[in-house]
Amino acid sequence: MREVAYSDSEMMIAVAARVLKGARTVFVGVGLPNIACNLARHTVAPDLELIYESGVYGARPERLPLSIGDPTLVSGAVSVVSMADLFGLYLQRGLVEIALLGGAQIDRYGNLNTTVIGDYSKPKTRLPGSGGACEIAINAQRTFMIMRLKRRAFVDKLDFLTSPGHLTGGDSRARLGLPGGGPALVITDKAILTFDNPQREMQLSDLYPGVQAKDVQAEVGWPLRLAVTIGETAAPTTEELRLIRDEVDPQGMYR
Amino acid sequence: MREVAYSDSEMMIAVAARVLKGARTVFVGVGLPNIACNLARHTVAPDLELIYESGVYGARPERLPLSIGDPTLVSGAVSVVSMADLFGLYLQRGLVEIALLGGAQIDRYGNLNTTVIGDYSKPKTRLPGSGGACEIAINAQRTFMIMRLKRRAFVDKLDFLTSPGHLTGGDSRARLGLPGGGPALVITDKAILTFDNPQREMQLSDLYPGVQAKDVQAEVGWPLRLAVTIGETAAPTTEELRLIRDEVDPQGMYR
Amino acid sequence: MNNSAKANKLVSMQDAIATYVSDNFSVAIEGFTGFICFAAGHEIIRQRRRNLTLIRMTPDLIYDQMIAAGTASKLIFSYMGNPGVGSLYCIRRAVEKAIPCPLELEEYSHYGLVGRYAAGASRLPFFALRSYIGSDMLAANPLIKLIDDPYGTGKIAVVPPLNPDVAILHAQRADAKGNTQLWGLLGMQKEIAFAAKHVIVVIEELVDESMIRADPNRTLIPGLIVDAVVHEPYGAHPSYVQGYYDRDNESYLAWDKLSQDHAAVLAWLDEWVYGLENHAAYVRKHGQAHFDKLKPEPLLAPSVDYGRHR
Amino acid sequence: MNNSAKANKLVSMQDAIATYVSDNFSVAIEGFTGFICFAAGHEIIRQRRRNLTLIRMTPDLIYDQMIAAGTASKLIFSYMGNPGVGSLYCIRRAVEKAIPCPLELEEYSHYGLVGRYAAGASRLPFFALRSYIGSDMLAANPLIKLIDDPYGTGKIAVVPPLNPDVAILHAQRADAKGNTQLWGLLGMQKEIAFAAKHVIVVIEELVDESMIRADPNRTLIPGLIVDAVVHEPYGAHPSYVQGYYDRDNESYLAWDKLSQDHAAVLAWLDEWVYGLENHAAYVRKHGQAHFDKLKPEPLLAPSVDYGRHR
Repeated sequence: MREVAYSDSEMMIAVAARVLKGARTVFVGVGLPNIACNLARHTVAPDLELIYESGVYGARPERLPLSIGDPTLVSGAVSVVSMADLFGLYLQRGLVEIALLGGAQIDRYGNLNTTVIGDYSKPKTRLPGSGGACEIAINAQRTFMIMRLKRRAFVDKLDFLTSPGHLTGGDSRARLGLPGGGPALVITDKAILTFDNPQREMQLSDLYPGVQAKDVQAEVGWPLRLAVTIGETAAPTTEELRLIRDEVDPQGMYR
Repeated sequence: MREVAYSDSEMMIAVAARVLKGARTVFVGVGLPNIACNLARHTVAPDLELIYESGVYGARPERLPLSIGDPTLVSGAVSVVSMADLFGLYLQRGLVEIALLGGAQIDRYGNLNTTVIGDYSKPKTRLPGSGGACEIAINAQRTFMIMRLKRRAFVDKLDFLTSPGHLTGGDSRARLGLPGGGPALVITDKAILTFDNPQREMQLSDLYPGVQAKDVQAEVGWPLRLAVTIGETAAPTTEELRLIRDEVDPQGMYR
Repeated sequence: MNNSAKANKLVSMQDAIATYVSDNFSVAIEGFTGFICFAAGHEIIRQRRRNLTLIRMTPDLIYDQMIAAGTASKLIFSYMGNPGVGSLYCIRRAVEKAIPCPLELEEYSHYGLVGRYAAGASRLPFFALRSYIGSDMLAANPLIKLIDDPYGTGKIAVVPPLNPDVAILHAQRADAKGNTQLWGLLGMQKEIAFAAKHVIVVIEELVDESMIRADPNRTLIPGLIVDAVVHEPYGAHPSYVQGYYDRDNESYLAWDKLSQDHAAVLAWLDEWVYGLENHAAYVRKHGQAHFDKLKPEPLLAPSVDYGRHR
Repeated sequence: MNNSAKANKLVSMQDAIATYVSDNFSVAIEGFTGFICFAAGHEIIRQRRRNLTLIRMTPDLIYDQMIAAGTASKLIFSYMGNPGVGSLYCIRRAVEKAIPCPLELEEYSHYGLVGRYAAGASRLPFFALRSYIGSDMLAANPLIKLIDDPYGTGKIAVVPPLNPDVAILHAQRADAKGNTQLWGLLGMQKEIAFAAKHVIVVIEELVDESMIRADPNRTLIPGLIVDAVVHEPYGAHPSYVQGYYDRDNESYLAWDKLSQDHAAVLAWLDEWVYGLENHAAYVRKHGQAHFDKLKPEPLLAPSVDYGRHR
């Protein structure tokens, strides 16, 4: 049914943009999430303002930023503040509606590891660490994860829990008093996963065109729960593809 | 011995300026202290920078400020910051060498009352309250008080302790962990009082020309301790008077 | 913050107060010595609000007037004086003699009240500061507490967060979305704006969004947290707005005399508040020449180059 | 802060490092993604300092280079990546394989490390933040603690103050006293400057004090806390300075490849650090044309009027 050829990345960008529908603020990193947010501003969320942990509120970058501290995010922004104020007054205050996060490992409750593979004190691979992710995961009203499905990433047990998701499931997050709502979605290259069940456990919710549930399960390191009804995500529209290719990522850096 | 006539206020201004010798930073209110600081910049403390609780560092006012929040303190200042930063980064950080304070009542240990006369819950007179005085008294490296000698002001017991001086004397201030050094001087209209004894109790240290110790005692509500040797403060010099009258307070607002 | 996404939040002062300030609310009209929105205070008096909790570090003349008018039952503050002049007699009458009604006081030092705003602004359970130890203020206000430093350096004072129902802030300029720029004394305006449940911004000049985006470091309050924008020139008179008009010191000195008599205050309110429809009428009654005298000579900051990084 | 009163603090980078950076010191070269003073880092390598504790939220290429050169035994950080590119291979070699020497890590989240700076900057015993609860970071770093809110809302995380021996900060402009103005990403520069025992400011442009006083709201760091001012144009290359030059992304991408091999790194250090006398030689070796390409088109902020209030 693919009328126009598109890449996995384009599908992820289109999906990530759609789920921002009506959002007012999004906390965003560089790369694919940044493109998705800009696409959303052109489509489903015209009032969306981008917030970066570097201190930028309401960026209007004239190019795709090279990093979250790129000076193009400053020029033309609504407000640029110290990081203390960004984390305190925007994030911790609860003004971030949606935060986009990723990680090297994720578990069934949406907890993330960006710190180490192996033992913390003698790591096999030293990863970048938290950056702002730990407090973003705790304070944002909702978090959406964007991660490609890989068995080494969707693991039964994290090597290190950097950023809290639904912790051990159920109301364990609320019991610890974490102010934000926690993980709501995982946008992958094959399917959309949600946490809409009392256990707050990741479940297969929507499959992309041409993908089977077993293709997803094959890349997940635990028996993946299925939603009551599993939908099919629509392929990128020609308008979405045009916007991605002509407007938000004309150089194709993230395709 | 008065060669040139001068007022009590001019004497207080001259004395307050002299004791700022070599100082780098002073935390200052309006009125007489402000004039003294500006005189000191012309004489004994050319590098002196004025700090105001309103958020101003390094003011160069073009007129005598009407209040500590006067816009003339902003125009031409080195830095103007939020009050959170002024109190946190300058005062609490310990960057204020000398703070000038006053009050409705002072006791023998340099504790100050600016809150109420009478009972706190049913005050006879409701005074302005602390403003920044409580934290200034706690954090400044040294505090100098500027107050006219009056029996109702120099009291045996405060109606309310707003701003801590040497508390109950001796090492009581250090034992509570207050970071600043506390009261060092009281500059009055008749004499200079200090706290240079192990009890940190106010003592008569220097008499102004023509003043006797008994004139001072008459305005103090407890038996005033005397320093081992009592000096005589020199009258304002002709140069000090010229600067006060022509440069720092040409309109004579505080004479 | 239900209005945060509205592109045009411009309303009249009358509408802003009618919508966002109700009886029994906690209200902070802030700005240290300058940027004090008298126009908002007068409209609250005019709309006869009652039982307000008024919050301001330095109550200044505006709260003296509002308390004399009977709008408030409680005052949260840190310094109660007519700055550079003397006493606030209306507030003292309320405290000392319950005229026109009793007034409960809740009192802090400046840094303590700034800290309450800062904790409220960042959803923290408390703000720690080196103050109060050794002072009777600890006993006078049980909301101020001492805790042990978990790293073993001893006791430290803390104050709880403060989140007023509404904050009203005056500034030089904003766009119609409420993105607000302010220069001069930054005071506590940022903290109280983020702490409040609703924010009304009152401005001297309405500018295009592009003007705001041309100097993002100058934006103190984002439209995201602003509910209403009121374009009210001279709205901070007789206090001042940096670069726009100076303090009308005659008014401050006159109030010092007039406010010593409650009847005189009521007559003043009749003439200058109840007797006028709105702030524009107040400006007309003073006459433009009155404000022209308060205008400082220009002193322009040099520009800075943000660069088109593309 | 013994130098605070000196009217002229201008010194060469060589003298600044020789005077204020000693073996075993804790050193923070800060600036988030931009304003990273590579010139100072290179001079520290050139002067062969050893056993430093390096502090930076994002170690970036400069600490990768300094750690490969063997200057450091400990790193305090919150995100260890080549921003927008990938890994920092030299630091990973030190952590995973002790090449060229072992490196102790002390790790925070961004807000946690900002909070350590903020507590250090304001002489507070701790900084409270809503982070860490539920994370393994609490167990990995015993300096992060949980305390009970004295107002009864539950647990909150705290971090202790951090006061480095020296902070090195790059900015657009300062006067000879060290009064420093900076625009663009304000990051954590204010907090680390007030937290440090000594401060070296490195600037693109030296300006007269009158230029600073013409826009006091833009002054982030007062000369009061600055010990040395180094006028070093392009001193933040290959990172960027808002409005002055863009990031030299080719250098970031090239480092990603080159740094995967320790011998190649040593050769690079020989050519670009040890082999050059100072940063001026580094600029000459690149050639002016290289920097001209990085210059953005101008985008000037509108002026504001402070007014001559007299």
